[in-house]
Amino acid sequence: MWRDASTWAAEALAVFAKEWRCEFRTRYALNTLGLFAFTTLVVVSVSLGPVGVSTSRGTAVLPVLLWVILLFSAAAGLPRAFVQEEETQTATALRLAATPSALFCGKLLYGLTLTFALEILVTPVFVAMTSLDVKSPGLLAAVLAAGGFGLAAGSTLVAAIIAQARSKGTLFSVMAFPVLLPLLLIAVELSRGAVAGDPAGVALLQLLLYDASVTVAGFMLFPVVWNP
Amino acid sequence: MEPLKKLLAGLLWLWMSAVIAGAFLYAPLARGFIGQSSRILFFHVPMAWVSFVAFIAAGIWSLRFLYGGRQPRHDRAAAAAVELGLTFGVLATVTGALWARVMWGAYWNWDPRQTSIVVALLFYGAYLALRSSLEDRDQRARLSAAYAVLGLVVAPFLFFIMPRIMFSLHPQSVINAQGKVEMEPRMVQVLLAGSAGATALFFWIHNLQCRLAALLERNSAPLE
Amino acid sequence: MPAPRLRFANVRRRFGRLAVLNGVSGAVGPGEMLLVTGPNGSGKSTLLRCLAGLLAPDAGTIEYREDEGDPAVDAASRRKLAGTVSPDLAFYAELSVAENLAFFARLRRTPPDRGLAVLDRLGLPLDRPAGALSSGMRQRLRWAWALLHAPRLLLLDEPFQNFDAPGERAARELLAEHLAAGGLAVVANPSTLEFADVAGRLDLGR
Amino acid sequence: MVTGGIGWVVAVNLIIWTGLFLYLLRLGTRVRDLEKKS
Repeated sequence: MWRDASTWAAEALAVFAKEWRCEFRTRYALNTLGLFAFTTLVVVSVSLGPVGVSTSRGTAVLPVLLWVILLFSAAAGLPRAFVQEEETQTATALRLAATPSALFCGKLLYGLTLTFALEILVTPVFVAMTSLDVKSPGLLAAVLAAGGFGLAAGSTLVAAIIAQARSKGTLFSVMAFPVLLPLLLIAVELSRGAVAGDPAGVALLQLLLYDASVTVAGFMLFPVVWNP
Repeated sequence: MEPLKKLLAGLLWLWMSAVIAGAFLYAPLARGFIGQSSRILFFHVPMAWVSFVAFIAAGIWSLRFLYGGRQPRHDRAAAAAVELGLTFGVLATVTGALWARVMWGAYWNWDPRQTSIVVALLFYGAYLALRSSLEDRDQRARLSAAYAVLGLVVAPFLFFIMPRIMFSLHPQSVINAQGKVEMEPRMVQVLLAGSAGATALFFWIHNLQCRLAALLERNSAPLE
Repeated sequence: MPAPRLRFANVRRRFGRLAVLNGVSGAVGPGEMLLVTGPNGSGKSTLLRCLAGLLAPDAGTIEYREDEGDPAVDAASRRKLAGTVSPDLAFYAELSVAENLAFFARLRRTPPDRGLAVLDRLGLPLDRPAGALSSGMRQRLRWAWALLHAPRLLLLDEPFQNFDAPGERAARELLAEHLAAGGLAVVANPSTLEFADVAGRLDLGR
Repeated sequence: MVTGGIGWVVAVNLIIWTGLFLYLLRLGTRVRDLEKKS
């Protein structure tokens, strides 16, 4: 029977591949999102630039700004994954063909890779522009990974919910930020620790716990959100 | 059935009256607080507790809606619980700010506990925003239920886990000792009694609100 | 009369105050076609969306069995099993026709060649982006997409819309072959369709 | 704060609480009547 022609994973990977193939054809995320991230980055560092930031205040302020840039860039790019499906009406064909959990997994993988791409793009430039000297870059990378994972997981589920509502843009920020704020507050604290060279406390574990619970909630709730 | 309800109502009146009297006359003042200001705890904490109970109840009603036959009454119950949770949440925030004003001269200092309750209010405010932006009744019920169930992950994290993380990450930023207030037995009794009474009050008001919502829906729905 | 594989009984669906479906019933057996007619807005598309599992009815039952003794499948399986053609089906504009079919074939967990074979019969350039297709071409792509996984149940909402003569002839052949092979079909069309063997008719006109 | 003051505060609170309580009771009866009617 065709049912076992390919597994659940192949379906998820097909969705993931489709997202990036469409992305390379339109270059939407790479262009607008990349530019969005850099404009916020420039605005931030220009405002700090001439005055400069003393190292002590720097370690307090700069991690906050980094995560603000990442949050807003992700919030600009991630909802598109579902909003566009509803707007171009491709959602109907997708609803009929795809297994919900595989679809969510594919979209989540796309969100993750997009967020990590953003982080890899923005962070080095941010560190260079603000001449931030990071004592333990390894920890910073770990925090970026865990924080980025949470950003993508939370945003993907909320995007699926608002895609079927009217005022999508504003609704996404209103609904996503309270979910992402706890994650961000911890990520900012850990990033400060990374810059200052403190060891990662239990907070990194709690960050991963939050990531895991949001992801599990995502997989459990997505079928209910996606189907009638 | 009627007399039992009257009896229960009377009992609740008596119970809460005792709590109010106890808060001012029976319970001692907590050490290290200015004047009588620590007494606000007997009202602030129950309100914060009830708003947490309301948000969890909303999540549970949403689960019952989603996986229990998609009955509209569960959706109405969840929405009513969120509305009440927000009301108690705002009251808790205001009493918390008043108390912070007395203790440290500032209504707001983004103390970890203040941060988490505000973010919770933002989350459930977004729940109401979502409900108002969806016209189709079934879609509104289904999508808001999903968000409320997500709240079952977010709310406990906000109310309990995040403050601890922020306290541990920032020992020196602990501006108030609320995190570690030494409670004498009498204070604990009044606090628990107040929380229990407030929870009963919540379910009473919630019951009335659900029945009202049901009436509204029945009158507005076209006759079959 | 062969045992019906698809049976729906007093399906109701309301949108706000508008009761679109008021207790609609019907049954379709293997090799049979049910023709649903009625003026625009009479609920034809709503009924088909309910049958396809895209819309949950307020009341009523929908039962579909793939084979004789099978238990009735739930809406989620019906979504995956049925082949649907409807005007609001759209595809990824930036992907080519072939890429669209390949993508949905992997979702349907089936090789894409059946869809490509249908496209040959209907005549559609494979490498043109789906966004650059005329409405007639898009309708052919919908047919190829619907027949991709050799469904036994076809749900066709205004299936011959935008077709030119050759397109419609080819599509009618595909439908006839589907029915001859024992497949089921529910076709919704505003006006009655002259069609070889229409087993049942359901007029939703008031 | 002379203890008399505390007494006043308690009295005011009790009055507010009783007012809310009676309001809820009245609301309850009105809802019951509406439910009986429709």
